[in-house]
Amino acid sequence: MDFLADFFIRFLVQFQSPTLGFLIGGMLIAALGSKLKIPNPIYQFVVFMLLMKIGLNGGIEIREANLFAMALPAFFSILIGLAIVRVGIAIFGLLPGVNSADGFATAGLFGAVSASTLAVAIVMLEEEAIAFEAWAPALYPFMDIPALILAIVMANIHMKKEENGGGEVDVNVWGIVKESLRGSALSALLLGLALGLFTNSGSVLESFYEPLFRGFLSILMLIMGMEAYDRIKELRSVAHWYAIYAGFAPLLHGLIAFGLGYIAHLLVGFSPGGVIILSVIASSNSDISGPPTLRAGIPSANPSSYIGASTSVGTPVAIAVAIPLFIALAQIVFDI
Amino acid sequence: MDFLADFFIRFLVQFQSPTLGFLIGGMLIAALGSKLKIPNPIYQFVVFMLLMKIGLNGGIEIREANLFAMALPAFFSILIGLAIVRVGIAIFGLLPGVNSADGFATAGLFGAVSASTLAVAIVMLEEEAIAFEAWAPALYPFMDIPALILAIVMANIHMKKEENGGGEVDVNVWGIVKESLRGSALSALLLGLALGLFTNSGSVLESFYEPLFRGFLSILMLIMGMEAYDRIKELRSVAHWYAIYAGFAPLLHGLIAFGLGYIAHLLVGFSPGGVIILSVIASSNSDISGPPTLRAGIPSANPSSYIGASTSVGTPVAIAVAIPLFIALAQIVFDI
Amino acid sequence: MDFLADFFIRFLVQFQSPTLGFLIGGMLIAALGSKLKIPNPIYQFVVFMLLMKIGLNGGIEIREANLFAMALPAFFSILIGLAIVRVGIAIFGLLPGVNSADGFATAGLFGAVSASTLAVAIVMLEEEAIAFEAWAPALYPFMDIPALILAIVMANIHMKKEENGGGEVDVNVWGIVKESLRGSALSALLLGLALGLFTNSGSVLESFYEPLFRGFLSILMLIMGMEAYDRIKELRSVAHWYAIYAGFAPLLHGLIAFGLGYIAHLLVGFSPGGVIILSVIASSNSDISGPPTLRAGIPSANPSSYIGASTSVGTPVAIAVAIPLFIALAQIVFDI
Amino acid sequence: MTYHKAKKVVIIAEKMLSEKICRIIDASGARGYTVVPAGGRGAHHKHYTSERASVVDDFATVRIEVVVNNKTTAEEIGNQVVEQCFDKYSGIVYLEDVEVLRPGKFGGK
Amino acid sequence: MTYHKAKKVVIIAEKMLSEKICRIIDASGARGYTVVPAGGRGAHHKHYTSERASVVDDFATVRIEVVVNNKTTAEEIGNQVVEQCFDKYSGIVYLEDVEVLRPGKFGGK
Amino acid sequence: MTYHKAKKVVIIAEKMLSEKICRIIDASGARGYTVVPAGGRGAHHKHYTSERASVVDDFATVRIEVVVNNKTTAEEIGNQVVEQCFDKYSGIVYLEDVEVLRPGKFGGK
Ligand SMILES: Nc1ncnc2c1ncn2[C@@H]1O[C@H](COP(=O)(O)O)[C@@H](O)[C@H]1O
Ligand SMILES: Nc1ncnc2c1ncn2[C@@H]1O[C@H](COP(=O)(O)O)[C@@H](O)[C@H]1O
Ligand SMILES: Nc1ncnc2c1ncn2[C@@H]1O[C@H](COP(=O)(O)O)[C@@H](O)[C@H]1O
Ligand code: NA
Ligand code: NA
Ligand code: NA
Repeated sequence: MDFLADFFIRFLVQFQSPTLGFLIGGMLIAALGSKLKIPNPIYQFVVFMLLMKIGLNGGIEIREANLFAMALPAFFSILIGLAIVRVGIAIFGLLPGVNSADGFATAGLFGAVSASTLAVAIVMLEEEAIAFEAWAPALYPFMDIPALILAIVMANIHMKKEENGGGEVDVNVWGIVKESLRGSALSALLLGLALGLFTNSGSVLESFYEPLFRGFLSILMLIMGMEAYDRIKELRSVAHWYAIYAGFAPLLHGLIAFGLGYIAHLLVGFSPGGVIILSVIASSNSDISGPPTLRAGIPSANPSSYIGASTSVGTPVAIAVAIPLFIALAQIVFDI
Repeated sequence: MDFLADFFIRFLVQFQSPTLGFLIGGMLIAALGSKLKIPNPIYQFVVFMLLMKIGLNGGIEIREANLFAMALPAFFSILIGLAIVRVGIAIFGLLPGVNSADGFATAGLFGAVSASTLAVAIVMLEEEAIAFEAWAPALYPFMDIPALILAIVMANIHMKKEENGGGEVDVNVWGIVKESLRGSALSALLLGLALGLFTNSGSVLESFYEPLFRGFLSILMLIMGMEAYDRIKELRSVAHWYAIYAGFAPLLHGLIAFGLGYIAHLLVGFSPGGVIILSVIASSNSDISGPPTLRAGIPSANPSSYIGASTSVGTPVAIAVAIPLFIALAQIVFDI
Repeated sequence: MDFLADFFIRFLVQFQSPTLGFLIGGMLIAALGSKLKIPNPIYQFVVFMLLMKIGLNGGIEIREANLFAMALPAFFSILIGLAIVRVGIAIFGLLPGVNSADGFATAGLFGAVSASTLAVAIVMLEEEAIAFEAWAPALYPFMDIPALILAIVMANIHMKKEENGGGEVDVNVWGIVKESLRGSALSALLLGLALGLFTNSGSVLESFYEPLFRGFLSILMLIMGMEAYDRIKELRSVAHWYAIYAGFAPLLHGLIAFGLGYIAHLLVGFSPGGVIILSVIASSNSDISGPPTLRAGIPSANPSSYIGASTSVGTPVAIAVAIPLFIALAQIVFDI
Repeated sequence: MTYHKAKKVVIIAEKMLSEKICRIIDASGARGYTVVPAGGRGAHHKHYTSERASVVDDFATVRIEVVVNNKTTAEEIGNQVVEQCFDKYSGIVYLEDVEVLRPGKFGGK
Repeated sequence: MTYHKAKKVVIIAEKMLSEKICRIIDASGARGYTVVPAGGRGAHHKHYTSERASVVDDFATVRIEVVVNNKTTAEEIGNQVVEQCFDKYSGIVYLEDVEVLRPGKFGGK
Repeated sequence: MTYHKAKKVVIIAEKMLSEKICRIIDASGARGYTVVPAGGRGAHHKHYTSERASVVDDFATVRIEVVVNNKTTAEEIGNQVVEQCFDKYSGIVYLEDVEVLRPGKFGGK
């Protein structure tokens, strides 16, 4: 009982966080019909700034890191990404009225990773003064890419089977990897990592990317909030199952990752903060690079179903529920 | 005599303010035909940043404020907004060669409030270290909305009378209120207020919105200066009365507000800084949300007349003359 | 030998500079096909911010400067600009397979000045703690404008001769001067200078333009890197001579300027930092205002040849080779 | 594949009217429309394109095009837009002949 | 100067298809094309114009126009685009008659 | 309401020419024009759309359209633009038949 009370207090406190405030504020003003809009070029720049900062930070600190410690969490990330997709496809297969292509795409999107959710988690951990491995955000592609590949491959095998009773399926796996890595979000993250690793970028990080990080995140949250509300209309036009899935999947996925992260904690000393990052990565669903990759890979899927579910339900739940939840859980489990 | 000398010295000193410098610089380079342009997305973002900062700041400080003290100034704001419109319409009614719809719209625009002028006043007061009530910028909508409503209602009654000798006029007053509140400027201000009030947004304010405030204001001034010059051509194509009105109205309106503000000072202890803010709000004329609201509400009015008058004459006068004037006046009247 | 060893060490160290890192990173991700893009409005704003900062800084410090000391370096700048163009035209005249109009335009572009290269030089000098005259960046137009004028005038004389065996050529010289000064880069620089000189802009410089300078420069470098790679395709479609010229001209031009700068050092005490700035200005080639001016002035020249050579080869060489080279040279020559 | 005759309606209007115009199009039975931000000059005054900072963004113009598979629907859209919007606000409408594949995609009432 | 009959092909499609469509156009022998970012609504869902922050930028649409000097090339471009792109993705194609000066500039196979 | 035959001129040109072209249009007696920022590829080189950072913004292209109520004015605009602008700079011009309501709005000399 004490656990639950404790948990709820920690949980509620985080609702005063400005980050969540901007998210909810964005939904609210969209719902009230406000004409406020953040221009698209600003949005693209904000995303770049956030990922460049995360990358630079990681790159600089990785220099001193023991990268062997990364092996197990990276392996677990791949596992989680694949598991989420398999489980998701299985779930959608059981649901009535769900177009199979849409199910594959939605499962893929929830297996993939959201850069904005990751950014929020980093800020929240800093606020709570919970340390994490500098390379933890670099687990992102290890979960993201396998999930997208698996979803697209399985969707194509399925389509082929329906069309001509099976036979050769050739999916360009390397093409998907390349397209993922070339997407604007992963590109910025990896470029930042490389620059952090190979150049003396500490000063530009400290004087520019670092101080602007939280502010730009607040703007990103406002945009995500407005989009979440705007997409609800689209979500309504498709089966309700997507919304229901999007509501509980982030928690389920995060819990799976929390479990595996705990094992990594025991085996290789993966830090509590790292476990939280891993859980948040798992509970997040891709908002920037995932959708175009899936649109290209599973063209028969209706974007309204997977983007609606992800933007309107999945991301708000991941940010507003999953992050505080896994922080609170870690605080209790690891007694920090 | 001493008063005047004192006044002129204070007045001239403020011309060295970088804020005015950027405004005048903008006019100058536009006049010289420079191809420098600040992209529209940047402009929209700058306006958002300024109003979000003013809102957050107000929201955070309002928590401790005695909101009862706001009642009288708020009431006076409504009064001033309505008075400006009535007086403006009366003036334009007397002038020859002024299209009546244009007169209604111009009076409405000058009754409404400019977010950029307000931002300049806040910076100027900070520079002069003159304190004001945290809620003073929140007087904005109390003057803005009634002024717009009155101008649109009176215009529509007038048009109907001309068309069919009077009869029922139905103006959607609630529609105008909604449209005003939904405009990008008021939305940002009110969202900021709410976030300041309900979330722990102090840190993001201090680390992001606050330090960027003055810089973004300098950019906004540059844009306003360039626009002021560009619109002069449009202004030339309409009756000169608009320019003449726009030249003296800011001072007249500010003086009315200064008088009422002084009464509020005596009755409920409204601070000298608050009186200045009230005067500046009154002397300003709406540049962001007012024009579209008036365009929708008084479609027969020619935007060139009211926007030309406001952007090319009214706003520069409000910023470059009215603000230093009312600061100097307050310094003498309140002996600060 | 010691000189060379010393030189190479200094030279290599600068490759760890984040500024160069972002430039090379930009080329790399473009080469890898990344979809990351910095939106155009952000690019335009970044350029504005950098030049406004350089201008404000110069303007503020020029107040105390002895402007007579500027006379000789300014005169040398004009000389260098003219010499670069004459030499360039002579070189292209000797090369086979080079369209004459293209040769004139390329020579003009390399005589003109790049604002971004100048910004990098300023940051590098600050990093190395090498002082320079506050007015040194203001040498920019003294080299830029004469170079553009000479190239356009000579091109037009040449065209006329080919067409009708000579005769009157009338080139609107004053028109070219005006167009150059009105370009977005020079406008921002000169506006900044004026504001720095005539207003109390120290606080807005310190609180906004100054702290964002290095960060925005990193973003500009990323963009320049991506563009450099993208334009290589265009460069390939024209004669190889442009690329070869663009590879060695920055060093040659910088050396000429270094020599004249050294003379100014001896005669009027021009500082070592100032000599470096002069050399970098000479080795740079115009990327923002030069191309449109040349496009208008020499319409028969193919932009692919001169822009390709400048963006893909000239600018990277100027930034990544010439700047470290002239810093290292100055450190040895002036023993600083 | 064969091409079928169809009609295109182009409407150039102030941005603030775009919602109303889209409603008229939807009501006509057209299956879609395409919107492009534009600038320009007309009888009344100059509109800037959306690239340049303009204090009053809502006064920029948009260019809306709709392809429908019959003349009547096209003319009806044009009439409605002129009647409902262009008595008071600036804008122009014109029709053009086009040829489309898959005419089923371009329904009209 | 005299004006010559020519054909214009207009293609409105999701941004992510634009590279593929440009390849089809290049292959057809056309000498150029013009691309404008657009928004709109079609059978499937609404696309925002590129002005407003949209989390998924690639789903915005583009309007591509190509002028060619003969009907066959125009029809061929339209056919190819529909076959290769529009079975799975959203978009429309239509042709129009235009008149051009200097027809040599608008080659077709 | 009845529709009247009219002509549309479309000009695609480098941005730096747009002022000159607008002056030609104004001089022709046309009552307005509409400008849209564009990208594209032509005989000479590729132009980016205005969305992507491009070091040389002036080389982006614009698409200008003008509707006038008679063929002669349209042809005259086309001729003038080709003569005065397109000998040295890139660009294309074409005419189209359109139908307009309220032909008075589309004056020509
Ligand atoms: N003759 C025309 N040709 C093309 N576009 C026009 C024409 N007249 C007006 N427009 C467009 O319609 C908008 C409003 O025109 P107006 O109602 O005449 O002010 C202008 O900003 C132009 O973009
Ligand atoms: N009838 C139409 N008229 C004009 N544009 C259309 C039409 N139908 C579709 N579009 C455009 O084509 C895009 C994709 O349409 P769809 O394939 O129907 O989803 C839409 O976003 C519109 O921009
Ligand atoms: N055949 C064409 N169809 C459509 N647009 C074209 C065509 N040719 C050229 N353009 C446009 O005109 C611009 C300049 O073309 P050019 O003069 O051929 O370099 C290009 O960037 C395109 O936007
Ligand atoms: Na996930
Ligand atoms: Na007012
Ligand atoms: Na140079």
